[in-house]
Amino acid sequence: MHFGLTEEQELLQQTIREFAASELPAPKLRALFDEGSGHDPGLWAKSAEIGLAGLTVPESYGGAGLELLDLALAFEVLGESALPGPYLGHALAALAIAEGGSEDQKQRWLPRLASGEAIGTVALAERNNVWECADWRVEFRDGALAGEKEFVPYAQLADLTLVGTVGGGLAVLERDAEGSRVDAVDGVDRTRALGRLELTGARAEALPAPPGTAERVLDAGRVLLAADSFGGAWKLIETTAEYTRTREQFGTPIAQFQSVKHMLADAATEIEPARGLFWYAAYAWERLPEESPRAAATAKAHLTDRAADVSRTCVELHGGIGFTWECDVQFWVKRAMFNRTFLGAPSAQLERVADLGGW
Amino acid sequence: MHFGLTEEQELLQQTIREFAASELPAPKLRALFDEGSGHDPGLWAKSAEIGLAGLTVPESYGGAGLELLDLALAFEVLGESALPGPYLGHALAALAIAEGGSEDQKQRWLPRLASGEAIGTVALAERNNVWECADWRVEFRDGALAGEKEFVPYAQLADLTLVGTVGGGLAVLERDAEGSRVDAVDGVDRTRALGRLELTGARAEALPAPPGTAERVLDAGRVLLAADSFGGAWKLIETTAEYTRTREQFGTPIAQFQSVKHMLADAATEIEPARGLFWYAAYAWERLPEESPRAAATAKAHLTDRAADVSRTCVELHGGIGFTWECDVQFWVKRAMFNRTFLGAPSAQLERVADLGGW
Amino acid sequence: MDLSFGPEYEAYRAEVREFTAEWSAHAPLSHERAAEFRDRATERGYLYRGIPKRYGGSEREFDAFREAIVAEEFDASGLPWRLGAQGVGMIVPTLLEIGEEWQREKFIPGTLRGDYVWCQGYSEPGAGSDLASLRSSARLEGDEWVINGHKIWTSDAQDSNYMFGMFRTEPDAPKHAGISYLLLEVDQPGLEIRPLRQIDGAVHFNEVFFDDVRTPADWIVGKRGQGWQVARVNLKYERNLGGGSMMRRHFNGLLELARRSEIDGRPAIQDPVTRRRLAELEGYVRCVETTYMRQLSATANGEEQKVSLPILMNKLYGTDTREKIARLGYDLVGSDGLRAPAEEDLKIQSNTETVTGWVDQYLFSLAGPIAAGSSNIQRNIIGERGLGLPRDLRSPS
Amino acid sequence: MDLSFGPEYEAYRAEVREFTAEWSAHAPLSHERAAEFRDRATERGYLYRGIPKRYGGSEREFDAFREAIVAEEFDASGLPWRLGAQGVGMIVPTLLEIGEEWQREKFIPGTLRGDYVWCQGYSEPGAGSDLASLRSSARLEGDEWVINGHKIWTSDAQDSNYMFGMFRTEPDAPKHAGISYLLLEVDQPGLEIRPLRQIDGAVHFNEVFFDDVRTPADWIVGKRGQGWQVARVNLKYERNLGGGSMMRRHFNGLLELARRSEIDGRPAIQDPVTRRRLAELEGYVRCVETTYMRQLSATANGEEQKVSLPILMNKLYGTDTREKIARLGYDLVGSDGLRAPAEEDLKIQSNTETVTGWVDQYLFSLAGPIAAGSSNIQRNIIGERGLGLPRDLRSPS
Repeated sequence: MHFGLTEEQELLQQTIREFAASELPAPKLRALFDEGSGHDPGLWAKSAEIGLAGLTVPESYGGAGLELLDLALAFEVLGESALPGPYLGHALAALAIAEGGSEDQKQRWLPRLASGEAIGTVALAERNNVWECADWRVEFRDGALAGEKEFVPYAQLADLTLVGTVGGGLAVLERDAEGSRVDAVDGVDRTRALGRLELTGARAEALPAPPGTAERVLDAGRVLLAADSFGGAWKLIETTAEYTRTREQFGTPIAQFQSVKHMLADAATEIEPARGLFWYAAYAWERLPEESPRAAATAKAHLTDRAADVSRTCVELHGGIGFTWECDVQFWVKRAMFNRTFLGAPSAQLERVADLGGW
Repeated sequence: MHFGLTEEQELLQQTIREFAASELPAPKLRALFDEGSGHDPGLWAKSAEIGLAGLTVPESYGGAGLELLDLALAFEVLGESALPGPYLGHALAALAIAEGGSEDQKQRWLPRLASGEAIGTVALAERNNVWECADWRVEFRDGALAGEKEFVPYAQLADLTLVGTVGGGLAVLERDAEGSRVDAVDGVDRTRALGRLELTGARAEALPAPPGTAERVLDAGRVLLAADSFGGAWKLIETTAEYTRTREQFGTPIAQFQSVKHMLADAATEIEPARGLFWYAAYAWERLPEESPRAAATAKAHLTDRAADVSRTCVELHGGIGFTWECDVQFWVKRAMFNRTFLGAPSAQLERVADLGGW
Repeated sequence: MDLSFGPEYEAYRAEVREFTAEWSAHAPLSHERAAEFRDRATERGYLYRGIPKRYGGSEREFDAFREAIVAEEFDASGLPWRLGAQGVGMIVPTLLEIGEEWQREKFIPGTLRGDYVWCQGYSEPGAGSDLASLRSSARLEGDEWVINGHKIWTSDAQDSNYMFGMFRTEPDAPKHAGISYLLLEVDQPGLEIRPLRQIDGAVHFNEVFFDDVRTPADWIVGKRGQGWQVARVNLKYERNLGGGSMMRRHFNGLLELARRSEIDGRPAIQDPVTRRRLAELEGYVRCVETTYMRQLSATANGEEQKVSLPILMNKLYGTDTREKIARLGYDLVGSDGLRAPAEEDLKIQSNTETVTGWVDQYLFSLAGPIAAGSSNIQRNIIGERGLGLPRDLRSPS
Repeated sequence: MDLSFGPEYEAYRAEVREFTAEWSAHAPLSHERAAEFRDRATERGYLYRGIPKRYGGSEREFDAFREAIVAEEFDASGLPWRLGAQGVGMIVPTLLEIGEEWQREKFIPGTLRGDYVWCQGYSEPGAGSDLASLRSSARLEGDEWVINGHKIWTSDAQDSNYMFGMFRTEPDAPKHAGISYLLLEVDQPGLEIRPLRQIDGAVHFNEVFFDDVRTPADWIVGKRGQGWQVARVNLKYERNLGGGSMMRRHFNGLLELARRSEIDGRPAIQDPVTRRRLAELEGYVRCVETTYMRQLSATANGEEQKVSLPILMNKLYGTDTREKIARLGYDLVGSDGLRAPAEEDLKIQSNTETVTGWVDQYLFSLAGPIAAGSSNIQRNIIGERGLGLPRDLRSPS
């Protein structure tokens, strides 16, 4: 029994942490954020070089052959670093093809995804807060897609998009396919771009995925968002602790004011004990499939909600400067908003926790 | 326009405050609490002498002819003082007869209720959290009552009990009527006794009350509980503020620790601005009847919930001693529990607020 | 207790309503017509009741209800009667209370007419909650103050003619005793305004930099070194009654949102958890409303001391309630919470009409516990002035 | 990561389970049989693994998983294996770590067998959070300590043979340096025990009064004036792993309550607001469980430093989660929340079977933020030791 990280996993996190520190110094992150595309091709290419694009792709297809837990640990650090880029959609597309693609599809896409040469994404959401497969309304008939998908990460950039279709199917749509149109969405989180996808007979190819594949993609995504939220929240707590140690008012660092200290202690206590939630959910996704949907929903609801709360506390403790565009705190405030909403808000996830618990 | 108290109202409160201070010194309250009957005949008689038993009874029937707001202001002070006795059920019985009794019933009962010679109560609750008139199941047929009532204040003591019956009727049951049986309930709040009433053909007399009378009795009760909660919570805040000014730890009064100060400030800020809720609900009961049910539900839900929260904070700020039976804080903790539950928990009241708001 | 205004006030309300109806017919008013509207309103005694006629006011007997009626009706009409909060709201009453006669004559009439716009120079990057630690300085050179330093959170700076502010004039005096309260012209060399972008993308505030900025020696309110006391007078006006009707309007916007949003295919207002949260909020909003009524009533009856405690709580309570509204609103917009506030949302503060307006409200509500006296400072004030608790342990500075 | 225990441990679990099944067949065990049961369990290495055989332990190699398996299985069996927390849980490890050899030999074997029951003398009415301000004193007279003073919150005092506690022996030394750690016999003249009734009516604690109570000079643990350091060693054992399975059991009790309670005529577990609150709690309970797993795993792997932060949070987090469970439970009992806890509820702590058991839990949960290091003290510890924040401003005492 081992409920902790291996040395390899700690090394993986360390590698990404160092990558982010060297390749994404604060002014560069700031510039990317202000520019607003949520993407830097050079950064993406370099991150692919250290393996970030293909962590879970099987080694036989050119990936690192790791598990969802490793990917989640990577996302924890992406959250810490607020790394802009198409990591989430890309990872889910790669998981979907590895889990549900034909041999031909795997050979065609996985090596290119693993190397980062191709960028993948997933088109899951539809209007009226639809995220669950059972509610998808996009039609896939005679090899053609019809309908609309909302909030597709990096829709304009992706070389392939896995489109969720009626009945929980997934279809591979290639970039610039005729009958598909992408409109950019002005997203609140500028580290992750979004687009709207309109499908009017676009050619696509179904994944011969076993039943439940789309659900597993959603579950994996929820685990990754939980991990990202954990990393982001913890980073904010550390940043804010440091700020309160140095910011002086009334002749003393504000951390010496007990109410400030207690707000930070409470924030930390909301987050730290939730680390095991995403660990467990990631582990369950690989090893305890019957527990996986509920563990993923629990981790997603709990961690993204707590992270949003903590982000508010951290703005407050920064005082006026925390409310400004120029303060870096906003990156994590807005990532927390994204994480909380994307793939279904806590309210919906909690209802699933109740349902799946047989309550 | 005047949304404040008159001099007469302030004097009324002052009178009751002084009465409680002189007639119910701390050791006596403690003794009554430990003894557990929730009643002291001498105290009741003296409180009737200053008019507490008949505040809203019309002057023509020997009462003070005041309004529900005055009664609520009295209950605020009863809450402050944790005064044990049958005030709540008695006041509601008197209101019910004044609002819905026949002339004969009024003449028979109101003067005796106003003088305190007779004690009245109301039997409203039934099993499974029933409080609303629409859900009452006690049958009244051919002058006889059949069924069970729960949580009847001072059921054993009351000379008359107004029993809520199917369809929202009210029937006057006299003490020790054949076919009625009272079992004492061991209540958590020892300042207010409760009993269970079993009715197997007990003779009673209906009030020829206009439709809606029973609802108005419930609404009035909710206003009074809100007022009692306000008084109790505010008393606890003041007591606790005083305690933190004198209790020393680490060489200083604990009130100097910012987290202690902020907990008290937050508690006070949850309570003080809610004063107008019970004022308004009491005013509406008399003058704006169409707004009254919702205003009463809002005041009941909000104030009894906030008072329960505040009572927890005040125990915490007292430290270990606050957790003991010997610490007076428990009187208000338990009154807050009573107030929150009696006449329907906040959850049920909030649902009514939504319904009555047309949401 | 009597919540009706009575025939006299109802008649007054009808008269005011007739007046606003006439002017509303011509809306929107040009800058000039707006000034004329305010002039007419002042002539009739609707505006500036507490201000002597010689300064441009209507000089009427104190009547909190007439004031409240005018505010309600004018607000409902949408007519441009509220001038900048800094001018009419802060500097005018301050000058009336402690200004020199010539200062009143020079500054008040133009401010009331809307010709003079004011901004405020209080906060500095290093002096937020601890405002008295401010370092922007003014030194007297001949018959002029020469000002250097850096202010922040200055709203309306670009549109302002004048600034009032606190500057350190006695560098050797203790912290609070070294500050003077100065007035100055905004449009002059050495004064640079830099817009400050908020977390939601909107620009309502500025930083102001002073590099040998000048103002006449007698443009000082109060005496040298008494700036802190003057500002306290002034802040009294900033933290005035938190209008109850404003909170109700926000809450009504939330109810509308709950009616038009869907959860699981039915209106969100039918969702049990949403209903519960709304009903809890109804309690808080009603507390704000009734507390406002208590304060209005006490003010009208000259019994303000009876509401001194709730007045201390207005800011904290309002902030918390607004945050609850904003957070529920953000939840109700569902997936649209992924969107950025639109341009139009940033112009109107608290746009309740659009989904992205609620995203903006969520972000904007982050300022609540920070701006105009942080929530933690409010808690100290409530604990100390309201509950009689001792001051915090302080470092020996 | 690997959450399976593997064949070796599963076999061990099977063996333990067989053992408990045998003994459970004879349950409930008499006092004597219970002692025999523990002796047999110790012989097999199930109990007291970390304690040398010469003191009555089983002296096995450190194996956190075997310990956890035994605890889980023994708990599930309901057999009487857990002796008083003060004895086996606190004084035994303390004596092992810093006691004299003769003290270990004299006290440990009897304590492990259940013959010696211990109580703790730490808190005083004037020394709660600020424990080091305690004033109960001991002065050396010849070869005896003479003890005077007053302790509070002493559980099991009536049933105890011995007390360990902190007493001021160096009145002139600074606060923390004037305390010694003494052992003493409970049954002696001058020592008076007064039961302390809790807010819920139960009696689990006592006050203990000392009037020239005596204990031998060498019944001291550590040196004179080092009592504070000894107690810190000791408290380390008090605040050990907060078992995750315990929280899950409480939560399961709440779920059962939600299944059998009704709201609007249907099971409360179908009520949307209740479901939402339960699902939120599921998250908190799972955090407790997984944090426990992290700590167990790290302990087993000798990597405790990796979990030092969550260990600081166990008390606060557990308190808050228990309070959430108790409050929801209290809401679910509805009108029965008007009832007092019954006698049976007061005997069993946290009775989840009866409605009044939940009333008691609500009241008992009031102690959470107070007992064993108040929540505010926990927050200071988390902020200072966990997040590296500076110490509070303190009065110059």
